[in-house]
Amino acid sequence: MIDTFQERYENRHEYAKQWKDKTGGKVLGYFCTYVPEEICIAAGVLPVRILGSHEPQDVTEPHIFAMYCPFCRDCLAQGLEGKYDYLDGISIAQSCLHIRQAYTSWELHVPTDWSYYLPMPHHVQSPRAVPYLLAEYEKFKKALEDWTGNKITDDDLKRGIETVNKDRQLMKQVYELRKREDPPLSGLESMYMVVSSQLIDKGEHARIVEDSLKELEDRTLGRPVGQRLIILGSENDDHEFIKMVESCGSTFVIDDHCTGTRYFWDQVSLNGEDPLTAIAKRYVNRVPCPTKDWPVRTRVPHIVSLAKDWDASGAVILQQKFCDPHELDIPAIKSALEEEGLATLFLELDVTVPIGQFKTRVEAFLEILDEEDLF
Amino acid sequence: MISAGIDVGAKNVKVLIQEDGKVLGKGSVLAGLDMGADIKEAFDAAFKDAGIARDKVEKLYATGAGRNEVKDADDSYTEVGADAAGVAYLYPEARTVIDVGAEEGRAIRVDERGKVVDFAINERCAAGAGAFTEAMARALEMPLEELGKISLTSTKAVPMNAQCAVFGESEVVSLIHQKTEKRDIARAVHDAMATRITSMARRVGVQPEVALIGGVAKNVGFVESLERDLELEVMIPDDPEFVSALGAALLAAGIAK
Amino acid sequence: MAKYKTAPLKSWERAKEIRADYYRNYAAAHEKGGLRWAGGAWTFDAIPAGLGDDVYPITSEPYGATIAFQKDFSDRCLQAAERAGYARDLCAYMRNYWGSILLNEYGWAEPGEERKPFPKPDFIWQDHICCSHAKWYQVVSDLEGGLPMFCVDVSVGPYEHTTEHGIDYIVGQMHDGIEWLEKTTGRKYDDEKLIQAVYNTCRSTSTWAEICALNQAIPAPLEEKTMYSLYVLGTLQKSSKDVADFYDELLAEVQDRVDNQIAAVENEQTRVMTDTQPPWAFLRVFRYLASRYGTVSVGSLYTFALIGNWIWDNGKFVPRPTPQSQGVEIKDRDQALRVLTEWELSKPEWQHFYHPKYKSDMMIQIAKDWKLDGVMLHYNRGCEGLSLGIAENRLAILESGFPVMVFEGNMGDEREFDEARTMARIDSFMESLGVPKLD
Amino acid sequence: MAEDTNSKEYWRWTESNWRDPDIDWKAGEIISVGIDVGSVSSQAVILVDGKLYAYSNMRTGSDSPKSAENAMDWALEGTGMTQDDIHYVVGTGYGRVNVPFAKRAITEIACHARGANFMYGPTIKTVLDMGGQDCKAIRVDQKGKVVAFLMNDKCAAGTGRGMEVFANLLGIHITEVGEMSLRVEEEPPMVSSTCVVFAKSEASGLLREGWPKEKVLAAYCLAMAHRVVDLLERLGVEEDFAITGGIGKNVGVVSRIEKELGIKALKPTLDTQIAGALGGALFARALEQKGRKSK
Repeated sequence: MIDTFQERYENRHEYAKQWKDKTGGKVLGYFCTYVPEEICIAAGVLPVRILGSHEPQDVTEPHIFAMYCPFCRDCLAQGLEGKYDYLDGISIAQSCLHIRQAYTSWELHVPTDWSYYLPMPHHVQSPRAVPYLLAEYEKFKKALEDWTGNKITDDDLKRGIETVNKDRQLMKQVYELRKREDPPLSGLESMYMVVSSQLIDKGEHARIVEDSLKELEDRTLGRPVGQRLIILGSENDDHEFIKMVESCGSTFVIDDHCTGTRYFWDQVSLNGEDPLTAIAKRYVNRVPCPTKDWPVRTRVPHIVSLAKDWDASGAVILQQKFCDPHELDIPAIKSALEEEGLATLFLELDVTVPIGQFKTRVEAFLEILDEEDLF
Repeated sequence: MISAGIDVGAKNVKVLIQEDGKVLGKGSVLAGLDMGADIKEAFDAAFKDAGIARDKVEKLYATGAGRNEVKDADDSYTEVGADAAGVAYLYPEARTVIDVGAEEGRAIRVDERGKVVDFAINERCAAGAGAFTEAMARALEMPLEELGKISLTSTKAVPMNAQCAVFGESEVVSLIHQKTEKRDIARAVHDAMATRITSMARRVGVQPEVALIGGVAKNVGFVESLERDLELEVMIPDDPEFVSALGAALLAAGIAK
Repeated sequence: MAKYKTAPLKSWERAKEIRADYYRNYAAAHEKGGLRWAGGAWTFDAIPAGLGDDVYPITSEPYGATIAFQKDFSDRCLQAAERAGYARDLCAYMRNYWGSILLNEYGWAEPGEERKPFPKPDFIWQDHICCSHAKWYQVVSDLEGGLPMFCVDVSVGPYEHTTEHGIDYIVGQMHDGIEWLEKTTGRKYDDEKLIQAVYNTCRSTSTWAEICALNQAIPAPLEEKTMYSLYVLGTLQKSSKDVADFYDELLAEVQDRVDNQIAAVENEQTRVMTDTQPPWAFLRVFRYLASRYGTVSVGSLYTFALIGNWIWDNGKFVPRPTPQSQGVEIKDRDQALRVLTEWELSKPEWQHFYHPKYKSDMMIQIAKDWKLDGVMLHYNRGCEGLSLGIAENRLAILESGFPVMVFEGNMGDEREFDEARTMARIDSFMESLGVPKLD
Repeated sequence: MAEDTNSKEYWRWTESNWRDPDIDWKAGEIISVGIDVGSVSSQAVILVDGKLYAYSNMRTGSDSPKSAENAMDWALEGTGMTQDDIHYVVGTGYGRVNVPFAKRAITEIACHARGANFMYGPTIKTVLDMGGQDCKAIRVDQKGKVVAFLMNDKCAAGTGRGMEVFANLLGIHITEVGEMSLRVEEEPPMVSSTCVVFAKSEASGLLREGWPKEKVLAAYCLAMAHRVVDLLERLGVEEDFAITGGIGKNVGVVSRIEKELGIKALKPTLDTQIAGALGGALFARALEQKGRKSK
C-alpha cells in the first residue's frame, strides 16, 4: 500500500490526465503551498503542485537569470518542455521571489487558459493579515467561479476543508508512528506520501493513507534504523539524495519542508466561523515559509521541538542553492539546534546533486554521531 | 586585395591571409608568455604557408582578446564582430553562430546582411568551453580526439553535473568507480557541455541555419551531443578555429562589412 | 573639437553637504538627546518623522553602497559576514551592512578621519516587498543583541490593480506602527510633522522624476554616473524638507542646462540606459563609454524610479504630479497615511515584483522617449529584488526592436565583477551598434 | 589541461616510500593498514602495533582499485611483508569503497582528524586538510574524533589541483612553488579570478604585463590562503592548529594562512600527505583489537 505513493508521484502527469478524462473537471497547477487547496477543491478543481523533474535542461536560461534557485528553473523547464500541457490553469500565492519568476515566465511562454496571482500577505504576524487575506480570498473564489462556471457555496467550502483536513490529520497520524524506536517507514517513503498528496485527489489520497496506517501498524524498516535524523529547509523532493543518506546508516524520522510537515501540519479549524475566514486564519497561522517568518522567527522553536519530540540526534539542513529566505534563517536554526545538542550538516541542493561529493559529507557526519569507540 | 587577419586568443594565436575571398595561407601557434614573439611566429608560419612575402599584405586587422597587442594592425574588431563576418562569408544563410573556444563560448545571432543582432557569452565558467573536455580527457587518461570518437559509440545517456571543470574530474572519477563504460562517460561529458552551450545559445534564440566554429567544433563527440540538443544539424567549416581570423581578414579587405 | 559644451553641475556641492550631514547627524543623534533608527531606502520614513525633528535614520541600501565604494573595507565587511555564516549569494548591501556591525566600524567618516564605531540604532522601521527586506533586519537585530523592530508589508499587488482592502492592510499596519513607535520610544506622536513629511515625500519623489524627464533632451544634460550621486539623496530621506528643496533647485539648474544645450558627455553620439544598481566600485565603465564611444547612459528605470515617482498618462510615462499640486489637503493622520500609501504604491520599481511585463513596458517607453540606441542590462548578482524578471525584460526589449547587451556583476561585491570581460563585451556591443571609436 | 600533462610535468610532485628499518614487524601483534585513495594522490600506511612502520605516496590513476593496489605494493616493497601478513585494512579517501582488500571504509574527514591527532598529539583541535580537489576544515577532540567539519563546495580554487595547474603554467616545479612565492618584497594584490581555469589566463595576462613569476605565485598563494581562511573562520579555529594534505608542504600558502589567521600551524613531523592513510591505519588497528576481544 505504501508503495502507491511513490507510484502516484512518479506517474503524476498520467494521473492528472486520467482524472480529467474521468471527471471532466479542470486541473489547476500551483506553485507554492500557500495556495488554498480547500477553495480549489470546493470549486471542483484538482489542484496539483508544479514540481521539477531533477533532470538537466537547457530551456530556462533565456527566462531566468542564473542567480535564482534551481527549483524555480526546474519547475519552469517542465512547462517550457510541455510536460504540463494538460493544465487548465495555473496559480501562485505570493511567497518568495524565486518561484514567482517560474510562474510569470510560465504565464508569458506556456499557453494557459487561466492564471491567478494571489497576493498572500507576508506580514502574517500582524492582526491586519487575516482581514486582508479574506478579501483576497473573496476575489479568488469569484475568479474560480467565473472560470469553472461552478458557484462555490459555504457547504462546498466546508466540504473542501473537511477533505483537506482529513488528509492532514491522517498524515499526522503516520508521522506519529515515526516516533517509534523502530519507525515503520523511511524518510523517503514519507516524502512520497506527502508529495503525492500535492499531486492527486485529496479524498483518494486520504483513503490510501488510511489503508497504509493499518499496514504500518506492525511494519518495520527491515534494516537497522541507524542515526535518527531531522531533515529541514526549502523545497525538497530529491529522492536520490534522501535515498543516499538513508543508505549510509541513518533514517529520517521527521522534517520541516514544504514538501513535508510545513504543508500539512496545521488544520483549518471551523469553530462556527465562516469557512473563508477559517481558511484565511489557517494560512496566516500555519508553520511559515521563512519569507513570512518575521519579525519573530517562529519556525526556530518549532523545529527544535520537532527534533526533540521525534528524538533526532542530528539535523540535515538543506537549502535550494541561492534561496535567500532560507539562507537568512539557517544561522539562527543551526545555533538553536546545536544548543540543544544536535549536530548539523548543511548542504545545498541543485537540480541534481553531486551524490559522490555529498556522500562523503554525509558519512563523515554520521561518523560524528556514531558512538562506536575506536579511539 | 591581399589582406590578413590575426586572432589573438586565450590559447592560440592564429593568422590567416586571403586574397579576394580565397585563403592563401594560415598559421597558428600556442600562446606562450611572450605575446610579441607568438604573434611574429604565427605570421611567419602563415606567410610560409601562403608562399608570399610580408609586404604583399595591404591591410591587417586584429581580433581576439589580445588584439591590442598587435601593434601594426590597421584596425581591430571584437571576436563577436569577426566571427559574424567570417561566418557570413562562408555561410550567408547562417543566422546563428556558435563559437566554442578553449576558455569561452559565444553565441551570436546575425541578420541577412551578416550584421550582429544579439550575442551571448558564457559567464565566468569554463564548464562550457574547451577547457572542460580537456580536463575530462585528462581524467579519463585518453587523448582528446579519442574522447570525441568513443563518445559516438555510446548508446546510453548518463546524467552528469557539469558545474565546474575541476569538479567535473571528480564526477568522471566517480563514474569510473561505478563501472560506467568509458564511451558512456565520454558522451556524458559532451552532453553536459552541450547542455551549457545550448542554454547559452537559447538566450539569443537559435535560428537556423546554425554555424559551429572554434576549436571545439573539431570534437565529433561534442558536435553530436550539440546537434541532439539543438535538434538540428550544424554547419562546420573545414578550419573552424580560423573563422575569426578569416573574418578579420575579410573586414580588412572590405569584403565583409 | 568637442561637439557640445559642458559645465560642472553647480548643485554638486550642496548634494555632498546634504549627504555628509545625514551620516553625521545619524551618528551624533544621541549627543543631543535625539533618536537613531534604521530601515531600508524604501521604508516610509515620513512616519518616524512624527516623533520629532531630532530623529535621524540610516537607510541600509545607500549605506551598503557607501561601503561598496571603499573596496578594502567592503572586502573586510563581506568576509566578516561570510565568516559569521551568512551565504555569499545573499544581497551584497546587506552583507556589507552586517559586516560593518560585526567589525564595529561606521562606513562613513569625516574626511581625513578614521572610521568610528558603528552607531547602533534605537529601533528598526522597515518595509517589506523583496524577500530580503524584513529578514535583513532580523539579522541586524540578531547581531546587535536584539533591537525593537517594526516592518510594514506593502506587497498588495501591482498599482493598476490597487484595491481598497490592500490600502487598508497597509494603512492598518502603519497605525499599529505609530502606536508601536510611541510605546518603543516613549515619545508623543505629532501628526502635523507626519503631514509635512508626507508632502515632502511626494514633492521630492515627483521632482526627481521631473529632473530625469529632462534627460530626454539631446544632448543629455545629465549622465547616469552623476545621477547616482543625486538620486541617492532620495534614498536617504525622501521625507526631509532639505532633500525636497534640493531637488527643486536641481530641477531649475537642469532645465537651464537643457535650454543652453549643456551636455553631460561632450561628444554624445549614442544614447543607452542601464538597469539595476551598477557595480559601485567600477563606475569607470561609464567614463569608458563616454570617452571611447561618445556614449551617454541617460539613466535607467533604476535611477529614474527607485525613488522617483512616475505614472502612465495617455500612453506616456510621465512624472507623477504631487497630491498637493492636485489640490489634496491632508487633514489628519489617517488621511496622511492613506495618501502616502496610495502614492508609494505607484512607485515604478515596485511593479516588477508582481510581473516583469510592467517593467518591460516602462523600459520600452523610456527607450523610445529618451531616444536610445541600445540598452545595457546589469544582471546583478547582488540584488535579487531588482534583478527579478530581468531576463524577461531583456526578451521584451529585444522584441520591441532595441538592441540589448547584458553584463553580469554585483553592485556590492567586487569579487563578482570581471572588469576586463565587461569592457570586452562593451566593445562588442558598441561595434554591433556601429558606433565609431572616438580616438 | 590534457595537453599540459603530455608536454610538461612541472606539477608532478615526487612519489615516495619510506620504511623504519629498526622495527621488526614479525614481532608485532597487530599489523594494520590504511589506504587513502584521493582524487590526485594515493597513500598506504602500515602500522605495527600502532607504530608507524612504512608508507608510500603516489599519484592516483583513473582506476582506483589499481591505485590502491599500487600504493599497497609500494609500501610493502622491501619489507618482506605480504598482504597475508596484514590483519586489518581500512580504505579512505575518494576511492575508499574501491579499495579491494579493505574490510571497512571510513571517510577521509575522520581519518585526517585521527591521523593529525597521531602526528601532532592530543592538543590538536583544528585540522585543515588541503587535498587534491577539495579542502576541509575539521574540529577534533583530544582523542582525534571529529566534532564538526566544513568542506568547500562549488569551486576548486584553493585545492591542490589548482596549484598543479599553476605550477605547470609557470614552468615551476610544484615543490618549489611555495618557496618561490615568498621571494617578493611586498604582497601583491590578490588575483581576482579564483576559478582554476580562468586564473590561468589571468596569470598569463599578468606575466605578459611583466610581473615576475614570484609575484604571480605570491598573488595566487594569497588568494588560495584567503579562501581557505574563510572556510576556517566559518568553522571557528581553536589552537592547536595543523595543516595536512599536499598543500601542507607548500610554505607559500601555509605562511599566508598563518598570517591571516594570526595563528601558527604546528610544524609537521611527518609527510602531511599521509595523514589520511595514517588515520585509516589507526582505525584499522582499533577495529582489529575490537574484533579479537569479541571473539
